[in-house]
Amino acid sequence: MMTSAARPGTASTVSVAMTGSGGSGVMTAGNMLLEAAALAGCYGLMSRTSGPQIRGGEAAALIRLANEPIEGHDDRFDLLISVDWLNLERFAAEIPLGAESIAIGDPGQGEPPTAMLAGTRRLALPMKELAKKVPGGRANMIALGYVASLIGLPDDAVGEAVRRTLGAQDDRLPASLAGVEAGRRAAAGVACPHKLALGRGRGAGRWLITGNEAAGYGALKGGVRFVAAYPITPATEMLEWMSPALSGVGGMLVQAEDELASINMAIGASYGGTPSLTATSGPGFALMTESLGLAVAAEIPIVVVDVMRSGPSTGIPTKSEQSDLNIALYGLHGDAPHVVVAPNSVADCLTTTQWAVHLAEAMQVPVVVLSDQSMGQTRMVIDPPPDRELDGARAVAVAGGQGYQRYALTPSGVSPMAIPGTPGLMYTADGLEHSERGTPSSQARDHLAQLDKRKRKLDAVDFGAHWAEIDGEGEIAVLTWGSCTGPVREAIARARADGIAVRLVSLRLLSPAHPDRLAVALHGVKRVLVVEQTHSGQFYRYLRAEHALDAELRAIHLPGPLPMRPGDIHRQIVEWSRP
Amino acid sequence: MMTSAARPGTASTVSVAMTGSGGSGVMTAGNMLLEAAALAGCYGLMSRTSGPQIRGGEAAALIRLANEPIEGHDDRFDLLISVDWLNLERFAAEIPLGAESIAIGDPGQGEPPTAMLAGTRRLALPMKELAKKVPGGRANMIALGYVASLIGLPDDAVGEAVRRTLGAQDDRLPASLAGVEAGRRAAAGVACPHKLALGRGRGAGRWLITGNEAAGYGALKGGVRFVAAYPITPATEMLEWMSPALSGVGGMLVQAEDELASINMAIGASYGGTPSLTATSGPGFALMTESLGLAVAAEIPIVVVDVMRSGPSTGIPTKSEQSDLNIALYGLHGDAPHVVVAPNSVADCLTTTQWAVHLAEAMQVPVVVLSDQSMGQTRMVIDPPPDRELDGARAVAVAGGQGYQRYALTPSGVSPMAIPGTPGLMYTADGLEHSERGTPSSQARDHLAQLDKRKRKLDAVDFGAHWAEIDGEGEIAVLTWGSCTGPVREAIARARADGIAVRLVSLRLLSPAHPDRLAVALHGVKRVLVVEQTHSGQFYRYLRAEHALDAELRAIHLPGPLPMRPGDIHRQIVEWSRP
Amino acid sequence: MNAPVATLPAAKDFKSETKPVWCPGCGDYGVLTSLTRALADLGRRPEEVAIVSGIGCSSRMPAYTSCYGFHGVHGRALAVATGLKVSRPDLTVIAAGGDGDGYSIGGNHFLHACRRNVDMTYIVMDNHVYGMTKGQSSPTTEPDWDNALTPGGTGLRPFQPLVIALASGANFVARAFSGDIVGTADIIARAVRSPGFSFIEVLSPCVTFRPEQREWKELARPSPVPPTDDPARAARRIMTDDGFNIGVLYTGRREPYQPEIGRPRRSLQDLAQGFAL
Amino acid sequence: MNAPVATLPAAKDFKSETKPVWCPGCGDYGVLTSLTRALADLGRRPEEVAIVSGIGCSSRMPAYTSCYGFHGVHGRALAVATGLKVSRPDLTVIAAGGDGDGYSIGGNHFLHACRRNVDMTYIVMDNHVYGMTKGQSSPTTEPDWDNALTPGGTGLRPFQPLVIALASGANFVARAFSGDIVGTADIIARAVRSPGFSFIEVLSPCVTFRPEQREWKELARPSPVPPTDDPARAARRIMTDDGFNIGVLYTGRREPYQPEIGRPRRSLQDLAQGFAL
Ligand SMILES: Cc1ncc(C[n+]2csc(CCOP(=O)(O)OP(=O)(O)O)c2C)c(N)n1
Ligand SMILES: Cc1ncc(C[n+]2csc(CCOP(=O)(O)OP(=O)(O)O)c2C)c(N)n1
Ligand code: SF4
Ligand code: SF4
Ligand SMILES: [Mg+2]
Ligand SMILES: [Mg+2]
Repeated sequence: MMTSAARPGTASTVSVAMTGSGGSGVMTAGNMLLEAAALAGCYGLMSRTSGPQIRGGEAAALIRLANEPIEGHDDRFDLLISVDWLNLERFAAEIPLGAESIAIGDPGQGEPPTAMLAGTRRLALPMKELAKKVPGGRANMIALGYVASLIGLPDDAVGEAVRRTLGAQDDRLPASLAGVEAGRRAAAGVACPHKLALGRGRGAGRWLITGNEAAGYGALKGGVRFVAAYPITPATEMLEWMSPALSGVGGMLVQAEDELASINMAIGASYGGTPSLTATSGPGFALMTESLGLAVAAEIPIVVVDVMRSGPSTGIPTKSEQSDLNIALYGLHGDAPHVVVAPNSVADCLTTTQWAVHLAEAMQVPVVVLSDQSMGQTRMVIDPPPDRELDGARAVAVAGGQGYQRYALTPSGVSPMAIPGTPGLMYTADGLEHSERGTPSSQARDHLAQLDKRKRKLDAVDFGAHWAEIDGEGEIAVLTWGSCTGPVREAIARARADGIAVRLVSLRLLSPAHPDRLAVALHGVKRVLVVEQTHSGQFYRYLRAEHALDAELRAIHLPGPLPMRPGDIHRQIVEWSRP
Repeated sequence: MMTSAARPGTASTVSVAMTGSGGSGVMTAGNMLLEAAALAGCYGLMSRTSGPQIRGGEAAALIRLANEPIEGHDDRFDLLISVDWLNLERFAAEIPLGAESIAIGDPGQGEPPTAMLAGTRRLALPMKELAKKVPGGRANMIALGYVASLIGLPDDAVGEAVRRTLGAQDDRLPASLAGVEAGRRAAAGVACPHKLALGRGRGAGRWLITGNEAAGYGALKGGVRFVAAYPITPATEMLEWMSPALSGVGGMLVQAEDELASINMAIGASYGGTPSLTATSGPGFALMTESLGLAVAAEIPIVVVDVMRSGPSTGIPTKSEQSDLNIALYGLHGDAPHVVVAPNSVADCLTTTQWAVHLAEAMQVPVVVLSDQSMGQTRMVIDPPPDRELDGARAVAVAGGQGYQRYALTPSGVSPMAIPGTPGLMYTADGLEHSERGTPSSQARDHLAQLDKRKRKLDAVDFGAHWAEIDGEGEIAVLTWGSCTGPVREAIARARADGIAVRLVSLRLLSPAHPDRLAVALHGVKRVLVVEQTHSGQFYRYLRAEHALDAELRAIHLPGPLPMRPGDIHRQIVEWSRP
Repeated sequence: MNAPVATLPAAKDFKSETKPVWCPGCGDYGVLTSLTRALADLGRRPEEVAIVSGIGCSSRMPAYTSCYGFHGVHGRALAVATGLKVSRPDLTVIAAGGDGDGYSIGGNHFLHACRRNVDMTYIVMDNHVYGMTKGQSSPTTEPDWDNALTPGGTGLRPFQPLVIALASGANFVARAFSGDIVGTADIIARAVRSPGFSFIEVLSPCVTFRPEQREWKELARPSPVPPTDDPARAARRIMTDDGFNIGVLYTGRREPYQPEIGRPRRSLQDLAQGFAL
Repeated sequence: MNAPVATLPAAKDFKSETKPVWCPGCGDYGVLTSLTRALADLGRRPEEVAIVSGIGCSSRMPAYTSCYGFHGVHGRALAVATGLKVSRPDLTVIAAGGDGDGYSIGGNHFLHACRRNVDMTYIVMDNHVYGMTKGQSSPTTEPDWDNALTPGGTGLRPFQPLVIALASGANFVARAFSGDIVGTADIIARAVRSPGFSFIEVLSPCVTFRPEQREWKELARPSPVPPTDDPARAARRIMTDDGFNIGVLYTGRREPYQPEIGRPRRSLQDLAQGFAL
């Protein structure tokens, strides 16, 4: 989607962390900063983090801005501004700082965490005091104005962002604008090397969107009109976005009593002819695997979005990881061929989820979409993905004719599906092994024929160019998937800037594996660096199991909760590129 | 366990199928035939098969007898005796016949299935008529007497088997014995090439046991005193055997409302200090994976026996397959290291389940035992496995001392576990990521430390010699697991009889993988034949993912419901041994 | 009544050619016959009806009818049926299964289906046993019923399906007996006609594992009182009768749950506006 | 009463040093205090008590006590507690959690725990919302409560926990209010003392997502009548009150389920005899 020239890593970019205790309003301020930059023609993203408290604990808005598209966080934060220092050290690992970093604190708000701030340049900004001077003023707006000014955001963009966020009629608007202005004045004359080169255009036509919203929208574009789900972090917002949207487009969302119900409701609706979806995260996904197997055996199209979080078990619900790869690929009992795809950016959550619906409907198979917390909950400025014609096209059996066989052994493996209500085609969908007609059978020949058929469906279809993102040349390749693709792209851009030729291969289609295609994609490659966010190297093992990789392999596999950093990958590429 | 000299395949062996409609008593007759052979010093086994009817449909007892230990069915049946021909053709694939086979039918009981019997030698035996001449006589006893006589079983052994089965006081005893006698007389003078060479000894000291019973007994030997379970074919008999046995030894079995409850009850009991187990099959196992992850994260020892059946989904509940390998290895969300082991014979169900309890307790980890329908439900004559000292030894924290840390980072990864009731060691077991103390934590360092610890437990332990069965030398090896080991052993014995050197490697320890050990076991091997009972080659992929195999690989992977036949494996070995 | 009566399918047209796997004498045969009669009486066509089930002997029902059928996994019939019905309100949706499927593994969906009150009918063939897995205690089994898994019985109080259905909000509650073909057909027809979630507990003997249930035919008799629309009264009656009063016991007036499926009001482009800067 | 009183732990000894993650003002603080008081009043020692929970704000309870705790997965607390109690009848086992954990995903275990009647206590902190996941409808939420996931409300009839508990066989049924520390402590103590399965529905406001529940303190008042041992009467009372009568509402006399853990009667060798030829 991005041209090589526009790769991040070479672009001007600034990373800002705004922190404070709950209620200090750093999230609001952060959102305004992001939106202001977007209005000024920049790209950017914001993720949120907070302490264990359900409400009211320490919180941080982690923002990165750039004048070219970016897809993940940088190695370090340039600016840290803390409305107060409450428990800031809990974020030490999430907010890496360096000698270039500037840490801004309110001298009246307690002791700063010295270890974390060691080596940074320190600025004092009496935010509380300055706020007091503005009627109704709040420290977060002072911080916003100060930071915006330091990094060089235009006044009008910041004002516009504040107005948009609060609404023109909001009582707090004058005080907020005045607070921003006061912050800006306080920044006057403060030297700051971290200036944001402004973007081209003014952001019009771009979107501010999370991966969860993008996935929800992609699902609707794919034709989903029924969703059943049970809330779970970090998938809930996808459902919350979809619920009103679905009723707007003539569909519906049903809140189920649990995940066992939600997937079976989706299966029921799909059996009835309506493209259906459910979304969940690891623990809920685990509860769905029995019924995913039913969808495989009974050949019911359905999409399950797993917005992954750190595992195992309840793990760290608010943090990202790619460690549901194993269960998504191999977590069904019996031989149960199904499809697993993964978006590799916030924007791609849209296209890949739409594609997933298409694949499910076309092959009458369950499709798992592996998104994750870091894509799902990051709000990002993106160029809207191009419209794609990927509407689900289910092979539907038409009335008339005799002896309808629901599970007929066709060359493609796909058999036309009768939709209830159609005269003359009545059949029973079955998770027991069955004959072509659908009658339960324990005969070896029926079992083999249906196992072959269900596999054939996946072998016979052309998954098209969307199966992977392949970019660049060179004897070194980085092979990755999902949200790791963002930092990998950035690392590759840096390596290229160093003069190292590196190829990117990011797999969107994880199952069925396409070893031949991957072999072509890696043609001429001597060294493959595998990058994934798991502890045990799940992707690496999957690659070995399913593909013939004769290049030299190295793997970076790190668990959550910290994001993959482009610098770590870059370092490995550079090291490996030495002859 | 067996010495090379005693390998089957060279032994005198006879296979008999006894078939008839429900109520015809072929299962009873089959059991008597097996027991008679056992009493005569032979080894043998019997499996059962029946049509879709819950009761009263066609049924077949599939028996194999030999004067050396055997562990699976032969390529063909030597004798087929049908009390009536009802739907016999449904068993055509399960009862392969050849030119040497003799098919015995009752001329008065309808039309025989000609296609299935083509090429066999046919004998007519008016079982119904002969039975009528015996007061209270039944056709199945005529069949028993006839077959026993044809294959040369001693009269007294048959009589003893009948008496044991019915009990000396049973009213039906005289008629049964008379029926057997009438059958025997009818066989007088009938030539039969399929004679059973009698075994050494009279069977005293041997056991007649199913894999389900053996696994249940092994669990008790391992120390299991709590079982919670929900019925499912083909695991139910294991539970039914254990229920009274447990209350005999001071434990208990609780029937749960579903599998979600059963595994959590077992986890609760184990948390309380009692070694615990649940048993299920594919669909139930799928429902347990979320809570298996809890046992991983909270470090609760527990054993789950999955008696596999043909999948996916409800599949073929009464038929065997090894296709739950994937879900057992990789079916948990997040990075969730756990142990997977598999018995490789009916007798080994005992030892390996006992071992599983030991491993679970020693490492405070869930252990999955992959048995299957063919081991679980086959009744077999075995030499009792030697007693092993494998009692579960849980590292238990002792009272006294300060600042108990449940999840302390020990070198072995195993941390002493406090048992409720112990003063001063109170802690909360948690499936959320946690600190050493057990307090929930979303810190990267705690996550990494605990992920490392949970992996270290499995890396650090010595799994001992039971990890695999390795036998023989040669440049060809057959690498297999579970119930496929029986037919593989037999195929190898035949190949050796042909003069081909073949090595057997049957893995009992599937996870964690031990690539180094396998490399040693395969040292010098040039060609590896992988044998498994799945459609997709799950074991083959697992081997590639987890091990560095540089030998040439071929795979036989066939789904259920038919058993793996030694002949198919033998043929492949022979073909491959040609230079 | 203007439709040409001659074209309406008869009861036999609702039976498929698939031979049931049930044991000779199993109560479920009677339920199948009653169901096909009811559908004929209701004037439905097989293609307008979907029968959804889980796993168990009784859950084999769908394939024995000529309707659309769904034979899913153990315990989840009501969830499948709910998804189907709310997305396809034009269909007549009937869930069917056993006491193990519905009250043990499926108990949560039973609770929430009653509460949700989707317009469908749930028929449970209760034989107080797990038939398919060869005879273990189900939630409705007597506490002292001896069997291999729980020798001497579970010792547990039997689950009271009708009381729970009432307490959790089912809008139509009835008890039927499989041996009473005509009566059961009538109850099924009324259940299907009744808006919202209709629950029918059918006493359906398992002659193989509970042969003593053959006696049920002596015990079952029509309820002496007409249905009530007062749940408390219905509950009292059910709790005090001996479990063999047959008939419709409760009919409520709750509105069924049916999310509106309107014509699309918003275009996808329109939704995308929400993301635009 | 001969034990040296001085050595018995006080309420504060049942609190751990872990700081709750709960929002300031959350009702669950009150429940924690009542629970620790009750345990002190009961004369238990922390090591004799195990608190078992699922997932949710309320399910964080175990670690805030100094007892043995088990924080399991969402919805399965009662199953864990059951396994623990039947295998360790010497322990005092208390399951605790929220309305989502207990009545939605955990509904089936709730039904069967009531029926099974194991001697333990189940405390549900009902706030009519999924707090932990930031405000969606739970089974007890009012049908018209607007929220992001079900805009305008679910339209579903609220689940009636006390009625279901009664109907499925709980032996002790009570309603408490988190703001009433002493009263709730008393109810918990009585529940623990009562043999069999004791169920306490605690109204415990979620001040963050349901701030209007702060008003509950005006509405909650002691039940005007003493507990009954007649389930039908208890059910009628519960169905007709306004949901704010606080107190023990029902105490039954069912025998708890506790499989005997006798001294081993059979040796393993003895069992193996069954396999011998
Ligand atoms: C998840 C799962 N657990 C267990 C089973 C095994 N199973 C099949 S049917 C059944 C019980 C059936 O009982 P019921 O619903 O009363 O039906 P019946 O056979 O008595 O008509 C069980 C436990 C299964 N198929 N799936
Ligand atoms: C299997 C699974 N599904 C969903 C979730 C997400 N989840 C966590 S807590 C919760 C609801 C909690 O509600 P409640 O039990 O009422 O507790 P409260 O937070 O209100 O005290 C949900 C849905 C989960 N952790 N696991
Ligand atoms: S086992 Fe029982 S329920 Fe199943 S078919 Fe036979 S009689 Fe009917
Ligand atoms: S969100 Fe609600 S239930 Fe959770 S801690 Fe806050 S107030 Fe309590
Ligand atoms: Mg039943
Ligand atoms: Mg709640």
